[in-house]
Amino acid sequence: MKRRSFIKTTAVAGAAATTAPAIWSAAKAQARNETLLLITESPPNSMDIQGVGTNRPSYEVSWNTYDRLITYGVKKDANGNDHYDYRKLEPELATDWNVTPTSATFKLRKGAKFHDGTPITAKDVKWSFDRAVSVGGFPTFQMKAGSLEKPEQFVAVDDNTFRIDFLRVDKLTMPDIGVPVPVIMNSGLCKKHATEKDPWALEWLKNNLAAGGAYKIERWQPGQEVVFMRNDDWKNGPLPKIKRVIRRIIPSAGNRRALLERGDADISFDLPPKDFAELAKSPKLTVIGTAIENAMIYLGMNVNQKPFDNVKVRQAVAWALPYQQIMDSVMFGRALPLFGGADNLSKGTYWPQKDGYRTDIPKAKALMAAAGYPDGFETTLSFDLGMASTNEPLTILVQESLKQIGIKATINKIPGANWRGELLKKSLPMIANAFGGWLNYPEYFFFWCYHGQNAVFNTMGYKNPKMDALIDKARFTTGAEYDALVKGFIDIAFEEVPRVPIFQPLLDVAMQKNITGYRYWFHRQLDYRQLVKS
Amino acid sequence: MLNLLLSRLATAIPSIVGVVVVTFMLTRLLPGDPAAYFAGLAASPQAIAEIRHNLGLDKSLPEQFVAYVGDLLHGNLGNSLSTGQPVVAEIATRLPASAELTLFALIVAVAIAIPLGVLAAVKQGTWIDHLCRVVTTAGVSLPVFFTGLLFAYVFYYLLQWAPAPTGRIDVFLSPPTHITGFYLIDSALTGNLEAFWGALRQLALPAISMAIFSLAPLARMTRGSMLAVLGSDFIRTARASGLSPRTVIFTYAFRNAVLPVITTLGMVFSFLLGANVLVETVFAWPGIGLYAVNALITSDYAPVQGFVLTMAILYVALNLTIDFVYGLVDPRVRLDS
Amino acid sequence: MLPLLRHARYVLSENPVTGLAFGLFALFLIAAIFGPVLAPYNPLQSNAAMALKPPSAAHWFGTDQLGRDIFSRVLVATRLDLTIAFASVILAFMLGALSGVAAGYFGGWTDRIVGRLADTIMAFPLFVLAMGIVAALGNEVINIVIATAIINFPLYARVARAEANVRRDAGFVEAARLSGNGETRVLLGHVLPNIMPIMMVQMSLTMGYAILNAAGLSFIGLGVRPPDAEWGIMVAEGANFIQSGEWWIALFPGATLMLAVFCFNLLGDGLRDIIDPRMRT
Amino acid sequence: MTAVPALQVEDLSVEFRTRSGVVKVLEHVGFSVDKGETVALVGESGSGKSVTAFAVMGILDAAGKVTSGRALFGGTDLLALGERDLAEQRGRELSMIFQNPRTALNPIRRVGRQIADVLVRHGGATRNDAPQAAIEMLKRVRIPDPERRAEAYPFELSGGMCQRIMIAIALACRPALLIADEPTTGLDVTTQAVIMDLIGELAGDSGMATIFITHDLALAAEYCDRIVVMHAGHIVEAAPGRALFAHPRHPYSAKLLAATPGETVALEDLVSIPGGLPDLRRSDLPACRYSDRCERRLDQCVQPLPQRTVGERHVVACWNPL
Repeated sequence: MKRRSFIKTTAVAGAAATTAPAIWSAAKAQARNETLLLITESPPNSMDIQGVGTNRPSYEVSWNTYDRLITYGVKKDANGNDHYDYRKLEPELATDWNVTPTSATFKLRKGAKFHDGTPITAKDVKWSFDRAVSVGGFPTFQMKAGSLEKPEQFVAVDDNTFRIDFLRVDKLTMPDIGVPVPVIMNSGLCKKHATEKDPWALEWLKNNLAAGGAYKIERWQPGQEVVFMRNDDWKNGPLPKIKRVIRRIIPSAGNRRALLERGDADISFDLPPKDFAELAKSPKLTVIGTAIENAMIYLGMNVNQKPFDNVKVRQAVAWALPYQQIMDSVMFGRALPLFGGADNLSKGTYWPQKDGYRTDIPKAKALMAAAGYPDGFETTLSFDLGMASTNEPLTILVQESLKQIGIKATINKIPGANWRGELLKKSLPMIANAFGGWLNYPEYFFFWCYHGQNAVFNTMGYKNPKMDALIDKARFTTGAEYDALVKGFIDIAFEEVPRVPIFQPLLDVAMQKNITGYRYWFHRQLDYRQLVKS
Repeated sequence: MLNLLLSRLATAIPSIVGVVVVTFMLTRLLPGDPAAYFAGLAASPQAIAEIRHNLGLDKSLPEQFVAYVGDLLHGNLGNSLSTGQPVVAEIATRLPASAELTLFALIVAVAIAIPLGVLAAVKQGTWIDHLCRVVTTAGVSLPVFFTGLLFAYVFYYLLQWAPAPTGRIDVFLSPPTHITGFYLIDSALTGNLEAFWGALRQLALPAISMAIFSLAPLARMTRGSMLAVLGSDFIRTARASGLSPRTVIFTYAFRNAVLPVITTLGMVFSFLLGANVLVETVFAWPGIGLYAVNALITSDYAPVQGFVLTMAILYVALNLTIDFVYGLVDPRVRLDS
Repeated sequence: MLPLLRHARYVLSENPVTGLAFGLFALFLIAAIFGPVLAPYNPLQSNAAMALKPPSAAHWFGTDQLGRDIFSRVLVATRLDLTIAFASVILAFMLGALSGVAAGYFGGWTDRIVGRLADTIMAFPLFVLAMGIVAALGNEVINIVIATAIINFPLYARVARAEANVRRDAGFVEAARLSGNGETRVLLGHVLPNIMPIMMVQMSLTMGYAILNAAGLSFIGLGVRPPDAEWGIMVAEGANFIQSGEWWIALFPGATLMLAVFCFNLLGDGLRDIIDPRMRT
Repeated sequence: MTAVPALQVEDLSVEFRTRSGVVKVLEHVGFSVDKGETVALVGESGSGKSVTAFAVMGILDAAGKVTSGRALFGGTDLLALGERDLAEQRGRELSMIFQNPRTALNPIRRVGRQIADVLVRHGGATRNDAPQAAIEMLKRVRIPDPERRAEAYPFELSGGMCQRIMIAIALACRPALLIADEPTTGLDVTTQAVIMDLIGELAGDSGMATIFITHDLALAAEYCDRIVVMHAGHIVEAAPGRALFAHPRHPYSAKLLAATPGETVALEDLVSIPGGLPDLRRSDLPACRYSDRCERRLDQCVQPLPQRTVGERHVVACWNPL
């Protein structure tokens, strides 16, 4: 560059110090209109939802780039916002299906193609389902939750027909086909990259798509951003309105808020409750909060350790928690209370629901005395460092409150990876934690969290044969009998309180006013396909 | 010169060996169980054991170490489990981001600190000297994470002078054609003014936060060595020969005084790399500092090891460069070796 | 002693800034010792009704998310922050001075091992190494102290080594050796005391860095346990509130942190001027 | 000899402000140097010889301050000149060479360029022909192979060679006055003689006045026309060399001479002068700063010192001269 022209251009740049120079604005504005900028805290680590160690942001990538056979319908929630409908299954790759007590037969959409132009056939579907039940780990577990367990169950009848043979009658089988796990992969492409050691091409699919979904990936900078481009040949649903989506990582919550408020970013999930509470009042932004189905923030106690093996101690703790203060000071109202009901009896077959506990220190003290701990005891209260923004103030309030009944709790922050390990060991005496299940059925939640099979989510190590029997039975029954079973295990959970429910979190999302069409999904990731930017 | 380079390289090798051992031990001490973490929430103990086996975590520590060193010699730093990418590739893509930020901060710091130090030395004992001392000491007393937050709030949120803290370049601009990985250089080389301007704007706040932090050691070293040189015999000679104050201070004093400052640069650089971690977090800067923090929090061994190793090599390379530059400026070193 | 005092007076009169630093230091010391007594509120007591109130006559620095008085928390945090810094500096001194003196005095293998150790530590970006150590040893305050001490160790070791090396053959050391003292005795009884002044200067110079380091670690969530008040973690807590306008939560602890580090840095300079004017830069 | 003073110093007093108080380094110092004349300033270390030279050159440390006096040079008072005007004089009209020639040269600049810097500065040469002029200067100070030496750095040259470079720098612009501050310290004996001869020869060529600062009386006697003896910031005696050697009048001068047994023994080696220099920080310094050490002290020695002319250009400051 010649010196003179350089001086000239720097002068131009200098003059435009606060705003972008006009000559660039037009192109930029054009790009902005067709682009959705999503800002978030954590990056995806894989393109393959069935891979080992795939994290939650990767589910979003998978959800928007791959097709599934069927998907869920939509309804309006109490606030008039779109909400997926877990009772209504709708076509995606399959145009229609026929379910008998022994099998389900799916007709595949004609003309549907993968991103590389290969037609999608039943062979691909079978290969994909085989993969999901064979790779082990999380995807296989999730398939099993719907009694989808063996490759022999999946049959490619002809190019356009696919059949699933049932192992047993399970009401979760059909819903389970609509969850993010059983994606349809381009089997021809995958096989090219499979090796003897890696027959399911796990290595390759981690970094590459073999998909046919609504979006393609234009650029992926691990840890930084993913740029999605609309697949204009997509046939398995209405063509999305948004042409390009940038999913950018912004680690600081404060910066995320600032970006939204300044109008620089379009949409974000990851803000502290207080920011959502305030942004909801702002005329510039839309904030939608949806109660997360089948989810709760709770205080868990290790029932296999003294003194929490004593049910009276657990009840004392349940009566001593500063519920309302947590709702106000920690959640700023962005949650639904799970306390202060009329009594500790189930009010119906929905979950989660309010129990009868509320803050009542004298009652808690009496229970402590009755349990033989009139002077209290010392313990530790742990939480995951990754959830510090809510759990830190929450545990501080709990600590302060428990002190009133003589329990001296030391707060222990555990970094993410160690947290998982500690949960597996089931040795922490008291934890503050969250759990949410994809499928909105009480017995699904209880199966993971209260059942004596002692899954990792049963963080309290709770075992009660009576409860196990009720849960097991409820999984495969319907009608009045089912209602009674659900009521039964909820009542036990409330009475025994191995975990004290505190509140049901909201899935909050803040977006610019010109963004519409947001839909709540059980997987709590953003579905780009319905969004509109005007 | 070559001999000097080789002998420096030789002394650096034991340090690198030390680093490899320390890093290995440090990461194996981390209390987390990566196998449990990556097996997913619903994993059975068998599944976890299998993953542990695949990761080689069930072997004895010496065996793991041997395996690790073997991989290293093949240029394999392993895969990051949390981003799913080979560590070598990730570090390669992220290093330019950190290097650009750190070097830019260093240049800003040098551009401010050296004149400041010279001024303070020339005006020794005056209010300028005291002011310089107070300002640089205040700078090094600022926690970088605090400065960064404050800057982002004031200059982006309140005043809107700075762009959104979203990384290296405005989201709606595409990065310049990859040549060196340094956006400023690449965009300048390709004549992509839009990207150059965008990258420069993004760079300003984090770089200044870091530069403020590193003013003090540079300014002080400059002042100190300037004072020492100004009091030396040859400056007296130069003054006695009637050379103009300009010539005395710049041609005679400064060129000599800058030698110890060059040595200080190494220390300041390592100082800046530490500050990098915090600044990258605040400004969403996609560099290796941020990468290392995230890896550390998820007990992701491979990136942590790779990061530290890269740092050690970088440090050695930097010291070599410093020796080299020193030699260029100082004929005594150049001609002696 | 008298000439030193006269010299000190001269240095202070020449450099009023150092006097100011001494004053500030006294204030911090008072806050560290009497903080809990002086605090107008219980620093741990939450008060939902008073949450997120801006600075006022009742709450000079405002209140935080849980309604705790920030002034009281900042005041009480002084003790923890200074304790971490002091403890780590003293630990670094003990590790560094002993091994450095031994290295400089004995030379040979001792020197090589200590030198190698120091080089290895210096090859890391220090803050990242500190993060690694805290993560590896466990998320506790004591480990912040250890980590900070380890990363400061090479500085002490190098200074001590150089000083001991110079003094190895000094007259008084030779005299002590000739009067029948063992090497260890000469080292501890004669060489070590002689390098104390310069080590004192080193300690005051690294105090500021030790505070910053500890605050940086707790800023990213390592070390200090809630509900304990500590400046770094308070800035981290406040960081989420800056963009929503509650600037006081991060500002006051951050400013106090800065002031403390500033004070120690000035103090270190001043002390160096008093003890060893030659080192002044 | 026509006595036209090239430099006339009158009533020069200098103070140093230090961390431990104000030091009166020079008090009422006065002497003169004629054109073409070589005058030696002689005294123990710390007697104020170099400070006198620095004060005249205007290159005292920041801590030093001239409190009184004049230094008349070609009609101008050097002490009254501003820094800019003084800088014009230095190197062109008055030059100085120092002891320890190796440290007195810029270690990272080629010696040829250091000479050229001075030439260019004072208009002795243009930037283009300065390198050649520098080589000419090297030839004048008899450096063998000057083209190659011009490209050398000081550390590559011997001490004697460096002093020749210093001389070349000092004489580059043919100054009227040269101050040589112990130019032979740190050089071996044969080199000393060569350097002294060189200075004398070059001075003689151009009729330059020379002030030769030394603690070596024998050397002073050999090369200088007159000798000025300094003690603790005072001039105690000034006389032509021959006269001083024949008949020193000040007790201190006498002691000095007596303590100079051979030609090569320096004053530092001598312990025969009792006592040391007084602490110049004292507020109760006696009028005669030698009186504490003096065997001939009288009661009147506390009164301000007389300047007694005792011979042709021979002055002594003593109440009780020999």
